[in-house]
Amino acid sequence: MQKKKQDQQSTARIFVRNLLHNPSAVIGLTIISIMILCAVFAVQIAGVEPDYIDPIEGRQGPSWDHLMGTDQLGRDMLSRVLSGGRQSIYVGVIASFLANLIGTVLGATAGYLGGKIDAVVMRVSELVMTFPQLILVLIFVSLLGQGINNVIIVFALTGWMTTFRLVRGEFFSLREEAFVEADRAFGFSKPRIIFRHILPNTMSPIVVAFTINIAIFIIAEAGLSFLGLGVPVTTPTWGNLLTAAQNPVVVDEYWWLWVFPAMSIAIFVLGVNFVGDGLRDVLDPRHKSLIAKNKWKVVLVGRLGRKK
Amino acid sequence: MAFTISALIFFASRLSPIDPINAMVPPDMASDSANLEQLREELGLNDHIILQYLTWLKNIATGEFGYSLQSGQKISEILALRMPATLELVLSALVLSTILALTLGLFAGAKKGGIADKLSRILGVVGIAIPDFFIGLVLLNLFAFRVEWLPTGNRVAPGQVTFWDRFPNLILPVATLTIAMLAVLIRYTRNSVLDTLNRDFVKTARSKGVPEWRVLYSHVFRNSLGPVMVLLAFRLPLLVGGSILVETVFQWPGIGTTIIAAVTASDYPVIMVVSMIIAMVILVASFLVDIIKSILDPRVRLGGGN
Amino acid sequence: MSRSTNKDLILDLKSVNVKFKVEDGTLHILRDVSLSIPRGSFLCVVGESGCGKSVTAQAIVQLLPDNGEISSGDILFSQGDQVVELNKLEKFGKQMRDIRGAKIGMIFQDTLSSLNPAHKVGRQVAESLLQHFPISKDEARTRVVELFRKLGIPDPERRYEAYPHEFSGGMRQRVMIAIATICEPDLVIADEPTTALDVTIQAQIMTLLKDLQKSAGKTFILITHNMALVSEVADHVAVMYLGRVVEYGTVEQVLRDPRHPYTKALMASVPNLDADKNVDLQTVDGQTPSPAEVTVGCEFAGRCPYVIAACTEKTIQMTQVSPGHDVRCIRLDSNGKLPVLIGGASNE
Amino acid sequence: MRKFQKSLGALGLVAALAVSVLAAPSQAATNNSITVAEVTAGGGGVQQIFSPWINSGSISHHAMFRALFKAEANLTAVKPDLASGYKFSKDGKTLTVTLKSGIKWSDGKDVTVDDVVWSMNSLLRVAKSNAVYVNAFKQIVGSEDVNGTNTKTMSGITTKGNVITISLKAPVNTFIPALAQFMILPKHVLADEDILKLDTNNYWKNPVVAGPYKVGTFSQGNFITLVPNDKYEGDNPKIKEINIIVSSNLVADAKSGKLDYFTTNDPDTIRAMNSVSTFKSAPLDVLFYRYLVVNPTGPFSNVKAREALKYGIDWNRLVPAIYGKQGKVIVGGVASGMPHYLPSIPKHKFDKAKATALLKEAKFDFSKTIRIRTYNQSQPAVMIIMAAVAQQLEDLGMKVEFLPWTGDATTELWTNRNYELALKGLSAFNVGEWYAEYSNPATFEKLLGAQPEYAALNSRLLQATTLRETGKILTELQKLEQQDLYKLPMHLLKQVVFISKDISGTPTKWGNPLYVYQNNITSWSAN
Repeated sequence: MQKKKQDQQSTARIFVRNLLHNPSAVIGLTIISIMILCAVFAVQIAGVEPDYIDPIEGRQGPSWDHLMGTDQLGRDMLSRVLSGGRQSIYVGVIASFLANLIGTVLGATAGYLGGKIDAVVMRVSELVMTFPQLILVLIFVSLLGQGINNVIIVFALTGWMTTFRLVRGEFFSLREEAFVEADRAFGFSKPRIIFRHILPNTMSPIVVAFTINIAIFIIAEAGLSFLGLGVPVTTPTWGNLLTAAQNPVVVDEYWWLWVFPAMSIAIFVLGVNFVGDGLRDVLDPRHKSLIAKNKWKVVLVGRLGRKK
Repeated sequence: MAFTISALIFFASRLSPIDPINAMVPPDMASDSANLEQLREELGLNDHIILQYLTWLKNIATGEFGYSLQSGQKISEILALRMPATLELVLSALVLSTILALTLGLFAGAKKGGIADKLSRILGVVGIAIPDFFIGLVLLNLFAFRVEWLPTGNRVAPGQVTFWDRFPNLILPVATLTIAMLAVLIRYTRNSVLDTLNRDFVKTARSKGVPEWRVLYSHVFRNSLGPVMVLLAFRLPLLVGGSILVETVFQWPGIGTTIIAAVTASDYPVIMVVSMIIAMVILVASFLVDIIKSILDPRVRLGGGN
Repeated sequence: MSRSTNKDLILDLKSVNVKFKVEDGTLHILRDVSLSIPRGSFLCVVGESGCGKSVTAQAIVQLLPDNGEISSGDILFSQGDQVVELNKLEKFGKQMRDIRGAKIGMIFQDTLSSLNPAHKVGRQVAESLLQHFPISKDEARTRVVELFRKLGIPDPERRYEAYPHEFSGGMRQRVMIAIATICEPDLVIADEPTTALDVTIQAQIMTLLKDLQKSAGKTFILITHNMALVSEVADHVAVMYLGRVVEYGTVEQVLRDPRHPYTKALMASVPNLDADKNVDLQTVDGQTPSPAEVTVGCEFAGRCPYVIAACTEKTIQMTQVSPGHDVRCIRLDSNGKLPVLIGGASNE
Repeated sequence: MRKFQKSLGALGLVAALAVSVLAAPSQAATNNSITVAEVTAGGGGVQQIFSPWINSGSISHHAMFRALFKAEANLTAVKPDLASGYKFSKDGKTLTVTLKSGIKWSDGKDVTVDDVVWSMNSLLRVAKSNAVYVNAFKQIVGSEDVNGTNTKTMSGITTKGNVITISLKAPVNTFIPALAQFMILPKHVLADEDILKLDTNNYWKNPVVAGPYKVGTFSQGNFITLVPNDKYEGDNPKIKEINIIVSSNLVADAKSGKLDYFTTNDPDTIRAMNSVSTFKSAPLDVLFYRYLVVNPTGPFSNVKAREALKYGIDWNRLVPAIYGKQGKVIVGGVASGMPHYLPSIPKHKFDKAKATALLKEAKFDFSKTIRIRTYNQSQPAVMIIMAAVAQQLEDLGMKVEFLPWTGDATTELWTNRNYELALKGLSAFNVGEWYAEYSNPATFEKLLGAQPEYAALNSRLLQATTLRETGKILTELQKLEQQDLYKLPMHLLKQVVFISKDISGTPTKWGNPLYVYQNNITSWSAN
């Protein structure tokens, strides 16, 4: 037990060290950390509450007083964009967590049990996957209604397939491994084998899918809110700030009302994707500079693998 | 499969608390309550729900899609009107992005670290981080408002008769959609080309002294096409679903804007029909994927493998 | 050791070094590889997997992977009266391409992946012909069919139209041979052509290659790790270990009278050359070190029973033990013999 | 008189009650051509010509359809149109209307009294129609016998030659203005169609009409081109082509000369149009109310809590911030400056302490979430102002959730009633309509229960024949309204007409663009 703990600690340490040596992960983590800090300290940075109304200062372009300008009610855009990150990131992270949960449980079950259950879940995932996601989300929204929690639920229900497929694939290959055979021989229960023994070995794809889903959901939230069907407008999310752009006059004359929120989304998503790429490299050595490694293997090692 | 989907779609929509008659005719716009009852009867809303479902199925099968709650128009008419607009938009973007992605992806894969490679990598990373409607808004702002080269939206303006008359209307939405699709497609093509380049038969081709362009064109390209084509086939539902956000930005009278209107107004008959058609297209698309695979790869064609 | 350019030599490798760039640095894959191949000879390059024999083949025709390059040395190829420095030619330039396929044919190991699955085999063979000769497609077809027949491919006209996956492994290898020889090249390099095949087919293919060499007077380089093959077909043998040629000579010299400890070990691991024709060179004690490890002196020192301190002090040079028989070992006495081991640590 | 639930939603669509008359610049100079774009739910192009029995007022209605009378810009005075004149009996219960002769439909058939009688009866047979007509026609004797399930006709309408006699159950002082908005449709074309679903009939794609224009080209989803109707008996219209489009950007189109005429109430569009020198503008004082419907069950059951809303929200700052001079803060149905305005009603004044005190007095339940709702597809400006209102209510200590409704707002408002405050708009003919809402059984009475006091006053107002009597009733209504505060009035909103300076012959006084009135469309010309 003690030893296991130590092992885990050192694994964690190696993981962190590798991550910090991975340039894309470092860039991504830096971007994300800065943006989260900005979101948390939005009011302190902007010097004004995001909801403070000052009609006299309305519709002003970027200036030293208002770095990102002001909206029609004279609310400071810097403060709104920075604090807008809070809910957007919250939606992305929670929805991604739930989607991963669904995907993992289904993937583990289907992958371990195989057979009919697997075939059915696989079919469903195929269908959900090919159905244009936004339309699916819209249909769900029209059934569930609007609201931040509904948006999260909808994303989770429509976004679990990537994780599902990855986990299922891992389970397919792992279930024949020796340690699983041993578990079965010991007579452990299925849930115990699935979730206590095999699952920890599939963490890498789950973690990678988690980050990728965050990026996807943040973009989806923006689209949904842009259409006026996302998070209630009283919550300033990046997507809700973008609704301003539904008015062509705003697109034309008040560019700062939509360019800054959109840029924030793009930069944050870029950061998340960088972290995702970094994690993939660090967690899964098979993916690590796939091409160079493969060539080197083909050229030099040839059938070395078989010898061992 | 199709039946399961249809039942799901139908009964899910019936969970809605909204009385379709009320949605069609707001209470303060009703001439007489007897008229509403008559309408309810005519629309078959008094029948048993199973009967309604069967009627709906029968009607769908015969192309009788019912009426929109919102406008009262026949849904078949709405589709006939909106579908060509969406097809025009999405097909153009699909074709354009495929050509661009294949070309760029081929060059990128062929010369790693070259200009095409750098360009496509930047596109691949940045492209998926930017919401597609934002691309649309930027293009709109730049080309329609700042320099006023292109129209701000709509599909056909008065006086525009031929396709070329209204061609300028198509440019911005197609460009937006193309850029948005390009990111993923280019990543895919590039990786596929790189994979193919690593395969042994490329070495064989080179060992014959075949020039590099020929190696790329004749050997690499064709074998890289498979996965890309499969990806494309899976985009087919877009042909029905349209690209909602892009259509919204450019006021494009397609299926995308129809869905938005239907969802915001809980216009269930329209939502149901459109989802049903998309589901059908998905089923067709998966057949198509198999066909494409067999055309590109003779091993599949002969049903064998090795 | 002769280093002079000789008209009788079709190919002359002089101290060729090949390096690969990988994520963590540079791998020195080929070290000072020198090989002189007389016209009309049949050379076998043997060694364990990872010793650099395939890289040698790829270096000759400049088809190294993108991350590999010839860092120094010369590869001289004589074309009639001319001697071309292959390594000075542009990798995908016209001159190099005119040599590839036309003057030097290549046969690869994995026939299924080495043939384009989307093209008909006939077209793949004809492609080479059309590339190098100004002939019509019909003419090319006739010649391909003719060659197919010669190579023992049944029903060649119909087979012309077939796809690679419709062929058996042996038939595919015949197609590969057709690709490599359709332009009548002077030199054919076969990189483990029979590894993936079963024993009877192996024998057929080897016979085919040998016949080709004899009848057409071509030069063959066969890269293999199967010692049994060597004795059957080769007239010259080069033994490679970790990027270096450690022993070179005629087949009699090397197989009957191995001098280098590694070669000795190899031969010992094959109990009877005729007993089992399918023995791989994998039973030498110890692990092959990674090319990433920087070593001074003899690379085999770590596994060598004859090792002394001097072995790992400086680079070991090739020495001639008898005419045409070179060995890279400092433990040989003036007669070119290894000392007798005391204590029986040796495999002998 | 008119409910505009639907059009409020439609208003949201881009800047749009945008009836944009526009002309491709090249054509305008030479061909004298213009186009009309109608607002469609769902965006993207012109879907159809809407039945004027549901809402009238778009340029296509002005140009193609005719009623018995034509309203003046103030919408109350009328001039003859299809009818040459009318006469009320002394008791105000019998109306005789004489139809002009020699007027023809665009297919060459005569316009007859049969068309008029058929149209009036059919209005009661369609499923969906505007309450203005329904309310007026329900006062005709025998109207209760007519509905979509039978073929009966109203016994109160009789004809003799060119004269139509209409018998009313009681006098209705808005009957003539209502008739001036009621477009007569051709019986010979429509009699055999499914009248219940008239609004979706194919007729609207190329209607047989009596007005100066008819449909030339109908490119569904894109635009409609109207051309002069050669059967029209009046002067030939000067503009030979009216193109109706939906503009995706009014300002950009106006600037680039693609657009000649539109009306809007979107503040950002109006602001941006200031810089377009090729256009002139006319702000219109229309009776367009914006107000909050307060759900009297739940947290706002106490009138003091409702009163707190007058002081807890800074209306005098918010409304000008969004709408500038276009918006006018009001405290009741009769705004200051209008006849019969009651100055004794206290104005909205931001006083947080007073609001807090009122809420305390009302024992306001701060634990309940206050659900603020609005129409889906509301105008951007509406969303902004309501978001600010929500913010200020939160400042008072309330828990607030602000969302647009998905689904039909009317059902939500009156049937589902899952809200505390709901934004509503009303485009009214006259102030009477504002008060009539309180006792409408299909709407407010569902929310509030029976309102006999309002009902009695409203019925008296409808029948009032003198100014003095009207004034007296309105004063009582204003007092009653302040007592109950079921509606929290926010502001009136001006509509602005923008028209290219190239177009001449337009009326000196514009009317409410949501209604049909004499806008001299035949004498407009472009140069």
